[in-house]
Amino acid sequence: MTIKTIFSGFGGQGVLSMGFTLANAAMLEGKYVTYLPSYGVEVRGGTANCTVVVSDEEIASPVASEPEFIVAMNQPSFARFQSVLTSGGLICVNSSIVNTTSARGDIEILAVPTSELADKMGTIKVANMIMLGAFLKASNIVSFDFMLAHLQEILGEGKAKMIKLNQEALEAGYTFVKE
Amino acid sequence: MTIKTIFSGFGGQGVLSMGFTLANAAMLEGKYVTYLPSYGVEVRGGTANCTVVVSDEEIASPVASEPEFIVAMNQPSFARFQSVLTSGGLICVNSSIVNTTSARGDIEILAVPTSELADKMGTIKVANMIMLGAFLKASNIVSFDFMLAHLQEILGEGKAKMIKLNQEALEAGYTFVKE
Amino acid sequence: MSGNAALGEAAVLAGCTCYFGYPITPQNELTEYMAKRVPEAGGIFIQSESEIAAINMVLGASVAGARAMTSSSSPGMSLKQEGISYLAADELPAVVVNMVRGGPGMGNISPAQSDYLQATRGGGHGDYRTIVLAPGSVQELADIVPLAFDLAEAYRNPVIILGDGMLGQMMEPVSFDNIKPPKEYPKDYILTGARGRPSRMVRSLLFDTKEEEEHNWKLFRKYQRMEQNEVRYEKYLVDDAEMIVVAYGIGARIVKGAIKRLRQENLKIGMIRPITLWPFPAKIIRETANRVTDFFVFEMSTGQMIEDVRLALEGKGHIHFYGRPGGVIPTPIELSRVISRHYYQQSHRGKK
Amino acid sequence: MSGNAALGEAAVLAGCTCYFGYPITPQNELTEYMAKRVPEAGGIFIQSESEIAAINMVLGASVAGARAMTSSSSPGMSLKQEGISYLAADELPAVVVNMVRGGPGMGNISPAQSDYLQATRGGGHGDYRTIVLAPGSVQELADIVPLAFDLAEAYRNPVIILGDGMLGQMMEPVSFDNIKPPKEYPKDYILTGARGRPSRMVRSLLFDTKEEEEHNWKLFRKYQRMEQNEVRYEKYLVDDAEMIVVAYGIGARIVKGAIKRLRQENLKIGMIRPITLWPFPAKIIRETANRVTDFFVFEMSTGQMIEDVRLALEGKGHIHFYGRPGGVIPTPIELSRVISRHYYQQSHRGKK
Amino acid sequence: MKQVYARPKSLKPAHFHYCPGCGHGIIGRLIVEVIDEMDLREKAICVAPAGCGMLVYNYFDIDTLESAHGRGAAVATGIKRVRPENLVFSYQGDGDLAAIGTAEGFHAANRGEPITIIFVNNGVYGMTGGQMAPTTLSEQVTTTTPSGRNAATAGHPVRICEVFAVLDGTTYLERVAVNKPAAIIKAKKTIAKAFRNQLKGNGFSLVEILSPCPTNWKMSPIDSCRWIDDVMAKQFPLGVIKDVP
Amino acid sequence: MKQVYARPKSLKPAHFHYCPGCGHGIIGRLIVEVIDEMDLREKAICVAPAGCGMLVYNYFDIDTLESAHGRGAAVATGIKRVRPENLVFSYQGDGDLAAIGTAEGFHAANRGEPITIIFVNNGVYGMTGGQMAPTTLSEQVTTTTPSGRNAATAGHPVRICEVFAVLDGTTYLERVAVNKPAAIIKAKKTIAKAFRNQLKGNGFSLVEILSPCPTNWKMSPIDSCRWIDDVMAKQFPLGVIKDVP
Amino acid sequence: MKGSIRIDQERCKGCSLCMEFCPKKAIFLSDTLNVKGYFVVSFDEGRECTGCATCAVMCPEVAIEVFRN
Amino acid sequence: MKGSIRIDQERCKGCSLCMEFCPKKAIFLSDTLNVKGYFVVSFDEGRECTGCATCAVMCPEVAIEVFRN
Ligand SMILES: Cc1ncc(C[n+]2csc(CCOP(=O)(O)OP(=O)(O)O)c2C)c(N)n1
Ligand SMILES: Cc1ncc(C[n+]2csc(CCOP(=O)(O)OP(=O)(O)O)c2C)c(N)n1
Ligand code: SF4
Ligand code: SF4
Ligand code: SF4
Ligand code: SF4
Ligand code: SF4
Ligand code: SF4
Ligand SMILES: [Mg+2]
Ligand SMILES: [Mg+2]
Repeated sequence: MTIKTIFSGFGGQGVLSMGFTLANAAMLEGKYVTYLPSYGVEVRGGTANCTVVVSDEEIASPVASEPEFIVAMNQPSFARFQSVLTSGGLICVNSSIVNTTSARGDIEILAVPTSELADKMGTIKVANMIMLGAFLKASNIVSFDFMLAHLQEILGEGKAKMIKLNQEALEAGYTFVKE
Repeated sequence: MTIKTIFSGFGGQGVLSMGFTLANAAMLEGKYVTYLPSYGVEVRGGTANCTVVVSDEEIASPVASEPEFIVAMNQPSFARFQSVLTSGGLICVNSSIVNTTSARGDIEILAVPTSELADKMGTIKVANMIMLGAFLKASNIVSFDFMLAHLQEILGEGKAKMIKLNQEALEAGYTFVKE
Repeated sequence: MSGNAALGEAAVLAGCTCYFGYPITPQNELTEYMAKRVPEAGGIFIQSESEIAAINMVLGASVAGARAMTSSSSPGMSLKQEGISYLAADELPAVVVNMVRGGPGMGNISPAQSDYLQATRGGGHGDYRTIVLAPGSVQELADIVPLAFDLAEAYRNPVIILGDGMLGQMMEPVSFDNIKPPKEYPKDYILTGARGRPSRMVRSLLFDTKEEEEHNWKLFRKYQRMEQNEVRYEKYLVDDAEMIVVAYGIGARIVKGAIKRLRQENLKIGMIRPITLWPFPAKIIRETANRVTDFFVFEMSTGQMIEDVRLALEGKGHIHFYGRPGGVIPTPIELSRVISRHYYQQSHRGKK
Repeated sequence: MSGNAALGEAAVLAGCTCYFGYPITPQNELTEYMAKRVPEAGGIFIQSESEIAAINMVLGASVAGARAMTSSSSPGMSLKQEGISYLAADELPAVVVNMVRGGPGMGNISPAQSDYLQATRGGGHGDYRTIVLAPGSVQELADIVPLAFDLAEAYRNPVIILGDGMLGQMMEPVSFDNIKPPKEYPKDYILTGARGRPSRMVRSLLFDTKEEEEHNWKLFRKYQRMEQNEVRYEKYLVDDAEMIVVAYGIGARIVKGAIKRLRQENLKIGMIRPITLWPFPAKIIRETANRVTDFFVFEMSTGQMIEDVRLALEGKGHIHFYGRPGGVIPTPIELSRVISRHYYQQSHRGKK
Repeated sequence: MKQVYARPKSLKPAHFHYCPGCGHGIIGRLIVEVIDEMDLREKAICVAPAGCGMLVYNYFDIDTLESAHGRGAAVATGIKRVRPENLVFSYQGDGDLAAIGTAEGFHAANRGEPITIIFVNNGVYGMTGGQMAPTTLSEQVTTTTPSGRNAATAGHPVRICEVFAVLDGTTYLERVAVNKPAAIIKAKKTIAKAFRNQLKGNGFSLVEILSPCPTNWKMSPIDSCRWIDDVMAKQFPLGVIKDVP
Repeated sequence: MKQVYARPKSLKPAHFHYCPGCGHGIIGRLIVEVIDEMDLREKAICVAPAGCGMLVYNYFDIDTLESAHGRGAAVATGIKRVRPENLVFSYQGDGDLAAIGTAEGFHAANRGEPITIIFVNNGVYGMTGGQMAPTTLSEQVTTTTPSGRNAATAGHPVRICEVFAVLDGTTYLERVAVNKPAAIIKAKKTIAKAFRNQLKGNGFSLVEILSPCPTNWKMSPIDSCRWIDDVMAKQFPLGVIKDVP
Repeated sequence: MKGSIRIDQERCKGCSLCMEFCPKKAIFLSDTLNVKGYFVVSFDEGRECTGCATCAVMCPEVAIEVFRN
Repeated sequence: MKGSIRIDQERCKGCSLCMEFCPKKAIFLSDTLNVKGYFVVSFDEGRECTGCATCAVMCPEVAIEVFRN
C-alpha cells in the first residue's frame, strides 16, 4: 500500500511542519516514507506545499500524482489540488478561510474550521496541528495514539516546550471529526 | 616566394619591434605579411621572439617551421633557433654577448656586435635597429631605401622624435655588413 | 532524514573537516546543517562572502591536507568554475555539490537537470574533467558522499555531486553504517611548512608550453583511467526490455515509478540509470543496443545527456526524448503515458 | 594590423559603443586598443574591477540599448559564465571575446583551443546556447565582429568569438570596407525610462515552473532556428579528398599549410573548417561521410570538438585525432607528417 | 474629505509578497513616493537584486531590470553610462551588496558612478531563510550562526557607509531606518536627497536603511522596530556619514 | 673579513625574472630575510598571486601555492584554518588585491583571519603590461589610461590600508616603501612585526609596500625610487595606519 | 481636525504597526481573516482620528489611505 | 672600518640602485655585458668601502654580498 498526501497552504501556516510531523511518525513506525516540501517561491509569503508518501515498499517517486489525500489550508491550494485528487480521495479543508464548494462529485470533503478552533485554544499557531489531528482521524495513515505518545521524538528537542500545546491541538482536531 | 624570419632575444632588447618594423614595411610594399610575437612568459625579463612571414600569396600559417632567417640577440635564442633554421639559411647574431660557434655546417652566420655599435651611437636602445639594418642588407626582404624613406609611417606617429636616430642606426647596421 | 542533512552527515562521517559555502536555495539546509554539525565535530565552517571565496577556501584547505567540501546551486556553480578548473589543474581533491535549480539566469528554485553539460564537460576553462555523481535517493546520497571524497583523493581531482532541490529536501530513512573512516591516501603534495623535507610548490602556471602540454596529457591519462575504472550505473529490468529509458538522479526515480505502472500493463520497459554522469556508462548502453533498438531519454532539461546517449549509440538504434525543463517535476503517470506512447510508436515502426 | 586591433576597430565600426574589460594576457592589446579608440569614437570604455563586473556592465549597457562587448581569456571567461547565462536568460545581445590560452588553471598564455566545450556547451548553468564564432585570420576576425553583433541583436542572445593569442597578436593586412553601420533592430525591450509607454521589466526569475519551462522551450526554439540558419563553415579541397581534416581557427590555418604540402605530394586531403562552432556544421560532415570514410580531427587541446564530429558522423566513417594541448603550436610540417601517416594507415586499412 | 494619503501613482496594483511587518514594503513605498513627487517615473531605471527585494519590478511601475546576486552596482554602471540622463538606482540587500557584491559596490563607489544605491540592511539573508549577513550583529543568532555570530570566526558587522566614506568617489552617504514614523519620514527625505544628488551629476550616493525582518529576527513586527533603536542602531549609527555637495 | 651580508638561506638559487630595478626583488628578499631571522622556514606557507610576483615559489624555499588571480586571501584563509600553527601569508599585487580580489581581501580582513598580506602597491598591473590599477594615481598614464587616469570615469586611487582600517577584524596595517635604504630597513621591520602579530594570533595584518615598477612607469630605476617619495607617497602616506596590540 | 482612514483589508497582513503608532489608537486588530489568512486590522470609527497619516507612513503593505477635512 | 663587496654579475641587471645609494660611490657601471644582456656594475676596489651593506639592501637581484673587517 502506498498512500500519498499533499499538504498545502500559505507560507506561514505551518503546512510543511504538518507533513514533516506525519512523515516522521510514519518513519518511526517503520514505514518507507518520503517527504518532499516544495515551496513555490524562494521568497516569503508565497504558497507552500509538501508531499508525504507512506508505503510498505520502496517508494519510486516522492511526487504525488493522484494523491489519496489532500490538506488545503487556503483557497488557492483548495482550487489547485482538489482537481488532482484521486477519485474517491479525501480533501481536508481549512473552512475558516476557504469556500469549500467543489465541482467534483467523486471526492470527499472534510471541512475543519481550524482558525476558529485555534483561536479558541488561544493561539493561531496551532491551527496546523489541529488540522493534522483531524486529518489523522480521517485518514488513519499512522496511529493517532502512536503519534501522541512519540510527539516529543517526532518534533525533535527544539520544540520541547510546545509538546503539550501541540498534543492538545492534535486532540482538538481529532475529536472534532465525528466517527 | 614565402620567406620566414624569427627575431629572438631577451624581453628588453627590442626584438618585437624589429619584427614589427619589418612586417609593416613589407605590408606597405604590398606583400602578404603575418607578424606573430610569441613571448614565452607573461612576466617581464623572459625571452621574446617573433615570427615574420612575407609572401606573394596568402599565408597559410604564421608559424615558421624551417625559417629562412633568424636573428638571435642573445645566447639562449641562438642555441634554440639555430637548430630549426632551414638548411642554407642565415642567422644574424648579436655577437656582443653571444658565442657564435655553431655545430651546424650548413648554415650561414652573420655576427654583428650590436651592443658595441650601439654604444658608439650613445645609446644601447638602438641595438635592435642596428641589427635590423644589418639583417636587411643580408636578407633583402624589403628594400632598404624604401624602409628608410617610410620609417616615419612604419613606426607610427608616437615615435616621431626617434626617427632620425633610428635611421642612423639602421644605416650603421646596413653599412656594417660588407657586400 | 532529509537529503541535505544526510549529505552533511555523511560528509562529516567520511572525514570532511572543512565546509565553506554561500547560501543559495535549494541547498541552504545543507549549509545550515554544516554550520551546526561541523564545528561540533571539531571542524571548520565558514559562510564565505561568495561562492568564489568558498571554492578558493576549499582549495586552500585541500592543499593544507583537509577533506574539504562546498555546495551551491546553479548560478553559484557558474561562479565556481574558475576555481574548479584550478583544483583540477593543481590536482587537488575536493567535493563540490550542485543542487541544480531551474535556469538559466536567476531561474527558479525547483529541481532541474539543466547543469548536466556544465558538470560533465567542464564549465571551466581548459582540458579537464571531473567525476560527476548523480544519486537518486537519500540513501544513495549518503553512500555517494564518502565515495566522492575517496575518488577525489584517489585521483586528486575535484568530484562533483549533482543533485537537485527535490533530493535535498526529500526525507527518507537513511543509514550511515557503511561509512568507514577515510583511508590514508598519500599526502606527499600538501603544504604543511617545509619541516624536515624540501619545500613544495603547488601551481598550475606552466609557461613552458611543452611542460603544460605534458601536464595536460598527464591529466588526460588520469581521466582515461577514470573512464576505465569509475563508470557506475544501475540496470533496472533491462534484461527483457524492448525499450530502455536512460535517466538519472531524481528523474530516474520518477521513471521507475512510471515503469512499475507500465510493467503492470505488460509493456517491456527497462532503465539504465547512470550514477556517474562522467564517466558516462556508454559501453553498457552501446552493448544493450545490440539487442534493443529504442532508447528513451528523459531529462528535466531541454536535452543535455541525450548527447552522451547519442555518442554512446554511435548511430545505432533510435532515440526518443522527453524533457521537462524549468523546474517542472513530471509525475510517474505523465511519464508512463509518454513512454507508452513512444513504445507503441516503436512497435508500430517495427512492423513496417 | 594585429588581430586584436582589427577586432577592436571592426567593433567600433560596427557600432559597438561600450567596451568593458579586465586585463588578461593574451588579449590586453584589445583592451588597450579600446581604451584609446572607444572614447575617441564617443563611446564608453571602463576597465572594470574584474571579469564579473565587466560582463555585468555589458548586461547593463545592453539592456540600455547599446552594442556592448567584453573580452577576456580562459580563466576570465570562467568567471563570466554566470553573466553569460543571465544574458541568455534575459535575451540580451552582447559580444564576448575569448582569446583562449593554455589551461586549465593558470596555465599559460600561449594559443590553445581547450575552451571549446565551455563555449559550445555553455559553461554557465541552465539550458542555453550561444553562437560561437571561430575566425581563422585577421581579415576574417574583422569580418566576423560585425556579424557577431548582428547575430546577437537578431537573436537577442550573447555571441562568443573564440580566438587565441596567435590570432590576436598576428599582424596581417585587413580591410574594413565591408562593415556597414548596424541595421536597426527592434528595441522594444530596452530600458530607457518609461516615457510615453508602459514600464518594462527585464528578468530571468520565473518562480512559476510552468512559465520557466515555457521560457526554456522558447529559448530552445530560438536555438533551433540558429541551428537551421546560422551554420557557417569553409570547405577546402573537399571535392576530391580521400581524407577530411576537421579543424578550426588558427589550428585550421596551420592545417591549410600542411595540406598545401601534402597536395604537392599528391595526397588527397581536404578540410572542413567550422566557422560556427555552435551551431556545428554537422550536416555537411555527415553528408561528406557518404563518400569519404576518414576524418582527421586536429585540435590544440586533448580533444573537445571531436565529440561534435562524432555526433555528426553518427558512427559512420573513421575518426583520427591529433591534439596539441597546453599552448603548443605545431608547425605545418609536423602536421603534414602526422596527417600523411594517418592517410597511409587509412589506405592500408582500405586495402585489407 | 480630501485624501491626504493615497497609494502612490507609480505603484502597481500587485500585493507585496513580503512577510508581515517587513521593512522592504515601507522602503519600496518611499522610493515610489519620491519618484512620483520628483516626477521621475519616466526617467527612473531600477536595478533589482537577488534578495527579498527582487520582485520590486512587480511593484514599481518604472523600468526595472533584475541583476545577478551582488552585481547591481556593475549593472547600474552599464546602464548609467549609456543613459546618463536617466535616474539609475540599484536596490540591494546586505547580502547582495556587502557580501557577494562587495567588489562591484566598492568600485562603482570609487569610480564615483553617478548612481544611487538603496541599501537595505536587515542584518540577515532574508530571502534564503535567515542566514548570517556581513551586517549581522555580534552574538546574533541566525541559521548559519546557531550559537550566535562569533566575531573571531565569522567576522564583525560591516559598516558599509563608513567603508565607502573612505573612497573619494562617494559624495553622499547616509544611514536611516524605517522603524518608526519620524525615521520613515527622514528616510524618505534622504532618498530624495540622494536622487537629487545623482541628478546634479554629483557622484555616487548610497542610502543605507536599517530595516526590520521580523521573520528571521524571530520577533514581532513591533519588537523588530524597537530592536532597531535599542540594538541595531548602536552598531550602525544613524545619520549623514558623508555629504560632499 | 667576515661576511656581513649574504644571500638569505631560504632563497633558492634561481635568478629573479623581474625587470631591472623592480621592487618585487627587494620585497622578496626582505620576506625571506625575516623568515630566516625569525626561523620560520619550516612554518611558513606562502600564497602567490597572479602578477609579477607569481613566480615567488621559484625563489622562496618555503611551501608555496599559486592562487587564482585575486583569491589569495580566501586561499590563505582555507590554509590557515586547517593549519593555525603555520605562518600563512599571501603575496599580492594591487590589481590582485584591490581590484579582482577586493571582496576576498575585504572579508578575510573583516573576519580577522590571522593571516598576513604582503601587498605590493606599484600603481599598475605590472605583469599584464602596465594597465591601470585601482591604486594608479590621478592623471597617471597607463596603457588603459592613455591620456592619464581620469578620476571622473576611471575612479580614484584606492587606499587599501585606510579602507581596511575601518574593519574591526584588522589589527595591524602599515604602509612602507622600498625606494631607499632607510625605507627598506623600515619595511623589513614592518614585515617582521606583521608576522609576529600573526604568530601571536592577533588577527589580520597587512603590509602595503610602495614598490617601483620602472618598466611600466617608464622611468629609470632611480627616478622610480624618487617618484615614490615625490609623488606616490603623497597619495599613499607612509606609516602605521592601524595597530591594535 | 477630523480625519478617517480606509484600510485595504486584502492587503493587510495584520502586522499591527499602524495600530502601534497611531497616536489616537484608532485602529484595532479585528477577528476577520482575509484571503491570505491574516487577521486584519480595522479602523475604529468611534475613535477620534486626526488624519495625521502616521498609520499610512508605517504600513508596509501600502494598505491604508487617509482622508481629512 | 674597511669593507668590500662581491657582486654576482650574472644576477646583476645594471639597475644602478646600489651605485646610487652607496655613500662612498664605490660601485660603478662597467662596460661588461652579462649573459642576460645587461651592462653590469662593478666594485671599485680603489675606493673606500665601509661595508655598510647599503648596496646589498638596495639590490633587487640579491646580487651583492658584503664583507667587513
Ligand atoms: C550567485 C548567487 N548566489 C546565491 C544566491 C541566493 N541568494 C538569493 S538572495 C540571497 C541573499 C539575500 O540576502 P540580502 O541581500 O541581505 O537580501 P534580503 O533578502 O535580506 O533583503 C542569496 C544568497 C543567488 N541567487 N545567486
Ligand atoms: C581571472 C584572471 N584575470 C586576469 C588575469 C591576468 N592577470 C594576471 S596578473 C594581473 C594583474 C597584475 O597586476 P598586480 O596585481 O598589480 O601585480 P603586479 O604585476 O603589478 O605586481 C592580471 C590582470 C588572470 N591571470 N586571471
Ligand atoms: S524574510 Fe525578512 S526581509 Fe524577507 S520578506 Fe520576510 S521579513 Fe522581509
Ligand atoms: S613589470 Fe614592473 S612590477 Fe613587473 S617585474 Fe617589471 S618592474 Fe617589476
Ligand atoms: S491617520 Fe493618524 S490618527 Fe488617523 S488612524 Fe491613522 S495614525 Fe491614527
Ligand atoms: S500596518 Fe498595514 S499591514 Fe500592518 S496591520 Fe496595519 S494595515 Fe495591516
Ligand atoms: S658596503 Fe656600503 S660602502 Fe661598500 S660598496 Fe656597499 S654601499 Fe658602498
Ligand atoms: S643593485 Fe644589484 S642589480 Fe642593480 S646594479 Fe647594483 S648589483 Fe646590479
Ligand atoms: Mg538582508
Ligand atoms: Mg601592481
